[in-house]
Amino acid sequence: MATVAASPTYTDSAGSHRTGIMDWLTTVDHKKIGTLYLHTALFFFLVGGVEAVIMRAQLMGPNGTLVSAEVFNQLFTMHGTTMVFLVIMPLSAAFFNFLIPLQIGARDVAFPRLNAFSYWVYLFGGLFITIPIFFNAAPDGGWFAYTPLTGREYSPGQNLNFWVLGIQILGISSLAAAFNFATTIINMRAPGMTLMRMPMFTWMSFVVQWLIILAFPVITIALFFMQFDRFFGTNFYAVSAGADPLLWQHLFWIFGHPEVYILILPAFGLVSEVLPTYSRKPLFGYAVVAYSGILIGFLGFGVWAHHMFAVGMGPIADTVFGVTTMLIAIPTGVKIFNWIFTMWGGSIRFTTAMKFAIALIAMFTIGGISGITHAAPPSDMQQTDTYYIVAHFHYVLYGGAIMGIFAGLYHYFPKWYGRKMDERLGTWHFWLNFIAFNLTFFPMHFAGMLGMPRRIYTYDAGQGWELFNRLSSYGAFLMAPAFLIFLWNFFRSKTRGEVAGDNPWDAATLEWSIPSPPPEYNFAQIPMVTSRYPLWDITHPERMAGIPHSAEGWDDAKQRTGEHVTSGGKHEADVAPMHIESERRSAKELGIPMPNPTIKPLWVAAGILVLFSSLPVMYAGKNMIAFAMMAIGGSMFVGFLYAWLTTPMEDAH
Amino acid sequence: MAHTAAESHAPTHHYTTTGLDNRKVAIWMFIGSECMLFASLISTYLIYKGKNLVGPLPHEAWTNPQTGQVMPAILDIPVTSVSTFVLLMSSLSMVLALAAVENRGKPVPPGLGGRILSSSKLWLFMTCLMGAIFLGFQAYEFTSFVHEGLTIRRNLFGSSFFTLTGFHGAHVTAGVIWLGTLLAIDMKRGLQPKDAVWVDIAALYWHFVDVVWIAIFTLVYLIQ
Amino acid sequence: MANDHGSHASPDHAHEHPTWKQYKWVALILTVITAFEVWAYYVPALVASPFFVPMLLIMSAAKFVIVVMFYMHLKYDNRLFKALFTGPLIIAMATLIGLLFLLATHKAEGGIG
Amino acid sequence: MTGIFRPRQLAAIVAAALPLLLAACSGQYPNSTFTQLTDFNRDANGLWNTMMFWATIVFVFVEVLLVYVMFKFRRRPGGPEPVQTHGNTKLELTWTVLPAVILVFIAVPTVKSIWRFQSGAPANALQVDVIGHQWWWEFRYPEQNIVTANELYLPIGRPVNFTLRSADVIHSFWIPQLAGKRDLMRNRTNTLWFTPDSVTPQAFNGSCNEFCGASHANMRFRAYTVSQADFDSWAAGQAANAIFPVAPPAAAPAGATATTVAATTQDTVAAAAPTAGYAFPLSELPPHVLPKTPIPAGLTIADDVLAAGDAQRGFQQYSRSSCIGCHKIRGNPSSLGVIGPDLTHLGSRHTLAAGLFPNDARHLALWIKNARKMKPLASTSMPTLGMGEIDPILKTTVTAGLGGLTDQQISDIVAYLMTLK
Repeated sequence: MATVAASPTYTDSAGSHRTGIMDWLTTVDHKKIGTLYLHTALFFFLVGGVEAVIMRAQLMGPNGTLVSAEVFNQLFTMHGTTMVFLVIMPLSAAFFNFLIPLQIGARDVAFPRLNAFSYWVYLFGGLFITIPIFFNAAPDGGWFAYTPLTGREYSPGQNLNFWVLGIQILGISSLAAAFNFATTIINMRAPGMTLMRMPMFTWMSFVVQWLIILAFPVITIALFFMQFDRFFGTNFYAVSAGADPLLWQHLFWIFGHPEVYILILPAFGLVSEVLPTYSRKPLFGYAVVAYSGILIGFLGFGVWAHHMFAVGMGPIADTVFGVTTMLIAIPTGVKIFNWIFTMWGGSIRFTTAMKFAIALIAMFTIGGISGITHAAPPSDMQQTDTYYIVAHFHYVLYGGAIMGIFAGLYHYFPKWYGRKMDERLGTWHFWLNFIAFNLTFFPMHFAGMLGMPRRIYTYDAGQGWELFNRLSSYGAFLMAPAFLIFLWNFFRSKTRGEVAGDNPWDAATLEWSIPSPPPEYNFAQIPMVTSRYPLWDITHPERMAGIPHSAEGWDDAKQRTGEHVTSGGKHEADVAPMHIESERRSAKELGIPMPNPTIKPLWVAAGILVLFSSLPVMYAGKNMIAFAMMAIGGSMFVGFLYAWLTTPMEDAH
Repeated sequence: MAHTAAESHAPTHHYTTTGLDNRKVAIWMFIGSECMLFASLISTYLIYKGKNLVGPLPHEAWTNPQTGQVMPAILDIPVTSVSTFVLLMSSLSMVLALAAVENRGKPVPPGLGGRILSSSKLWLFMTCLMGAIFLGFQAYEFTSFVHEGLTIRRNLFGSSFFTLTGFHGAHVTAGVIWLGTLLAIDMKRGLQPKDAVWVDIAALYWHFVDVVWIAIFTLVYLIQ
Repeated sequence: MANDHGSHASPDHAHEHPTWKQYKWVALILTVITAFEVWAYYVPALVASPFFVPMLLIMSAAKFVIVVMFYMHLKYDNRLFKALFTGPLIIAMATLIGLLFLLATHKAEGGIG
Repeated sequence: MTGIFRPRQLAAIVAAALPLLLAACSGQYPNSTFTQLTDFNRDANGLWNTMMFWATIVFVFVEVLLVYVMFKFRRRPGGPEPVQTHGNTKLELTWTVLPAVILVFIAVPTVKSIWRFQSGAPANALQVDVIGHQWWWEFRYPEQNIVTANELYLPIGRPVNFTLRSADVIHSFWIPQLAGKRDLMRNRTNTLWFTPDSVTPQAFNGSCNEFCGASHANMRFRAYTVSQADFDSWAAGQAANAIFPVAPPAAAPAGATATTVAATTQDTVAAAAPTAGYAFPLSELPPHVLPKTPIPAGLTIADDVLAAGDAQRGFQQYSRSSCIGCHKIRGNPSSLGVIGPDLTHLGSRHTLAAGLFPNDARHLALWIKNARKMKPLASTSMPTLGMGEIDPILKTTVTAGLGGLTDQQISDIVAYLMTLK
């Protein structure tokens, strides 16, 4: 009788056997949604990369004439926006989707249809913000869009409209996904999977979801102000009405600094999975790594103004934000040492994934150190808005986030597709990428400290910057083939890679205890977890001698729910002690009910797209068309949302 | 009890790690997120307080530059006090609606009071009604401000005031629609204790919108 | 059935909810505080005193806490919910105070003469 | 496997980085922030050195440790199963506390430096108001009653206090060799002070460092540190009204116009100082201060036309052109605009268009002819004036009806403007 209304029982639905394009458009399977995220993000990676290469070509020598100032400004705005919102965040989201349920022993995320919705909103938002560049109308105010430059008075064109609305759309996607994953991690863990037994990737993801939940509302409001200013003539950033030019900057960086951790922490999580696996040792100081992740996230809300030392906040604010920024170095340094000591005494296998993981440690250290130098405001006044900063954050975001994501891709590819990526091509990719990366970004340190400002489309000859710019451009030109090798390897290995097996790397966490690629239901029986490395309990009991085991969590669950411990709506019989599942059967055979595929989330997302698209139309003075679009978009949104919410997720028995 | 055979065979409560319902966990995180949203809006309002180049002003008399006329402060405290009271009382009816749904199937306490208290339809309706009254007051306030020359474009106060209270009003509107939907379901098939979590999350949202107004009423209307 | 019931009686429902009596009292207290706040607004001596703003802030905070504790039954609910709410609330308040400190100083100028 | 090559790669990078670092300190880097020319930079560089000292230690320690671990613990065929460790409280405590201690060594001088340069300038500081415009710099010396643009003169040995404001969007004021940058914005007044105390007069490049729109890259300026005496001479010259060559020669066209002009110039001369003030000698400018921006293709003016420019005609032409609506020339009663840069002593400046071009007759002529082509979106208010030129913003051809000027008229105006020393 206690069936909860919104959670009817699972059943094997007729709709789950759709194939082809409809299968992808209607899927609510977290693994497939992860795949969609992955491919879309790789596409945008290519776009952002092309933008970067054009910029480097322009800057290769002084007084370059390849592109105009207007085009260059669009390129650097879109390069930043693309890489942050359309590449690194979605690549992380691909891993959240694919990995979190597998790592915590769940059959899906907490809200599968909301998950599909997040993806479609991301895709539409990404296209909305990217397509204008083909019409020379892309946003051109920088990824930070400082007011009053981005207000209607100084940027009267449509360009910035696409930015402010596009980021707003992408924010909806990120927030929806964050509520979903945070709920999943809090509530969908297998019996015995206590917080301190969660795989480190899940831990870092958990911190990231909180950062999104708390940081995105602030940018949402800041964007609403900008939107209102641009479309309805309000005064939030209108300096002529007495507005404070720093309001936007503060709101932006209250979001923007946590955003940096949103970008880097998933990569930290991935290398925390990779390093122990290829060192054959558990993560050194698990608890400290987890806590330092939380601390980084928490401190991340108290340092935003270090992006603004040049605006003249006064000595008190400079002191406070300088010191809190330095404090962040402590938990970050702790992580670096814990990773090195994970490898210490291990038996290290240098697979491509491992190489990328080690590269992250080496390169992120450089980015971290240069970060300290601009935690000191007097020193930062010489560094900020120069190429030194460009060097710094590329060491953090490319040397950190991207290297970590590559490590994760090589590591998890076999689980994702059942085949390994080619190691020879992987080695080529790694070395080319590593050399090109350093060649591109290391000279920028010098260019910056020797006086070269950021965001300039041209510079004069004889300023002492020629050499560094030429080196950076060569590096960028080398990075392109490295990425193409990766893409070739990625797509080729899907069908022609070496068949991997369930646990090709001899890893320790739940996702490796099931077939590769995982069946749609993930776990035929939900495993009972009694330790931090449940799979090594079976495959390498000798490694687990010193690691605490207990029935904690499992006992709690049993006690709380009486005799009826179930998981994912299953009977107790479906929960079993930790085991390896290599048999692949269909959900139907096993009697595991799966949520129905549905296209409604896509339509709701499309409604949002139409709704937002009406505003640029209105801006162009076509009010009647705009109102029509609003009416259509609004009714699509409301109508399909109602249809979605009133349709049960699964068929009733 | 009235259950189909199929249902009684079916597995029962979804297992969750914490034993809590997913939707309740999610709504609380959503509310946490909303705290940041309203904190940004309220900060902006407070930052721009007293920075206006032209009137109308919230608490101070101001001179109309066109006519040279001295105009009174624009905020109407008595009217807003009434709408604040209405919104506070809607929270009371909301908790009663939830309690009525949770207690459905249990014996109704004797007397008229007991019958009234156990009517979820009545309390859902009252909550919606009070929400609508609040919105009516807001619509009246907005139109009278516009007549007095305060538009969203007029000055910093206009922009930040209309946006802050407008965002709150939009939340109330969403809440009224949400509760209206629950009311319609209640009328159609009767909400049962198993549906209580739906009413519960709507109630949490509604109360949160109420506490935001408590903050706005003090910070915007009362503090000068 | 008994088992079903048992599993339904998970911690988030197993507690005592406040009763009608409590609800009534809460509503009364909220009304009284609000009435007092509005009254205070019309006493010029009070408005001019340095206690006016802190007093209003405290009363408003009290109303806030009462609604959250009783109407949102956070007092009776799972500890997790308290954490999910108070954590973000603290960060939000700290951000608000930080912003006020940082941005209170700007002056609107007519323009560059 | 290939992991063995990594250390070599790392070593190669470190080896490659060192000479670059050394080279950075030598003279071929004219905009280096590593100078000792002001108290500000000495302070910032002291801080930088402290940080680099610790950074080097941390960097070398971490990377060497990493490389050592990679060598020592790589998997060998038949190697033993690793000894399992999963934490060590003492070790972890050490690498939590040690960085904290290092940070104290960095934080203390940081805070000292913050308070030193943000507690107000010394009382004897020279006051300079900087106003950022899209995309040029306005410099005002309130005590000396000077308004100039894009070129800054600072006396050696005296602290200078900049008051920074903007007329439009946010800009950032930076002379890397003298001090850190500060933003300029509306509704907020910023300050920055330092003391240039180099021994010899020097010339520096400055730039805008906050993205401020299409021509952000072209918002440059020059700063000259000169002796107090030269500064005083410069200031006296700049404070005076424009000097314009006295009465037209005898051969000048007679008539009403000439008479009025003569009358006007007489007044001008009466009010002006007899000689131009000091200007940083062109011959002593280091190469990096001389702009080398190429002239856009298709924009020319004939040499003979340019050479035939007549200052007297130019004066008349200027005084009835649209120029006067935006530009001010003190001493020319019709030129009262305030939107564009003050041109009173344009001829004393070495650069043009916010440091983009050398200030010579040819560049000035081309600038007047088609500024919007010379500098992308130079400004929506500096129009394209050359007859027959296509306006890159309006996409229209300039005609006489639109106030277009012939090459001859432009050459005359240039001749006039170049006399404004």
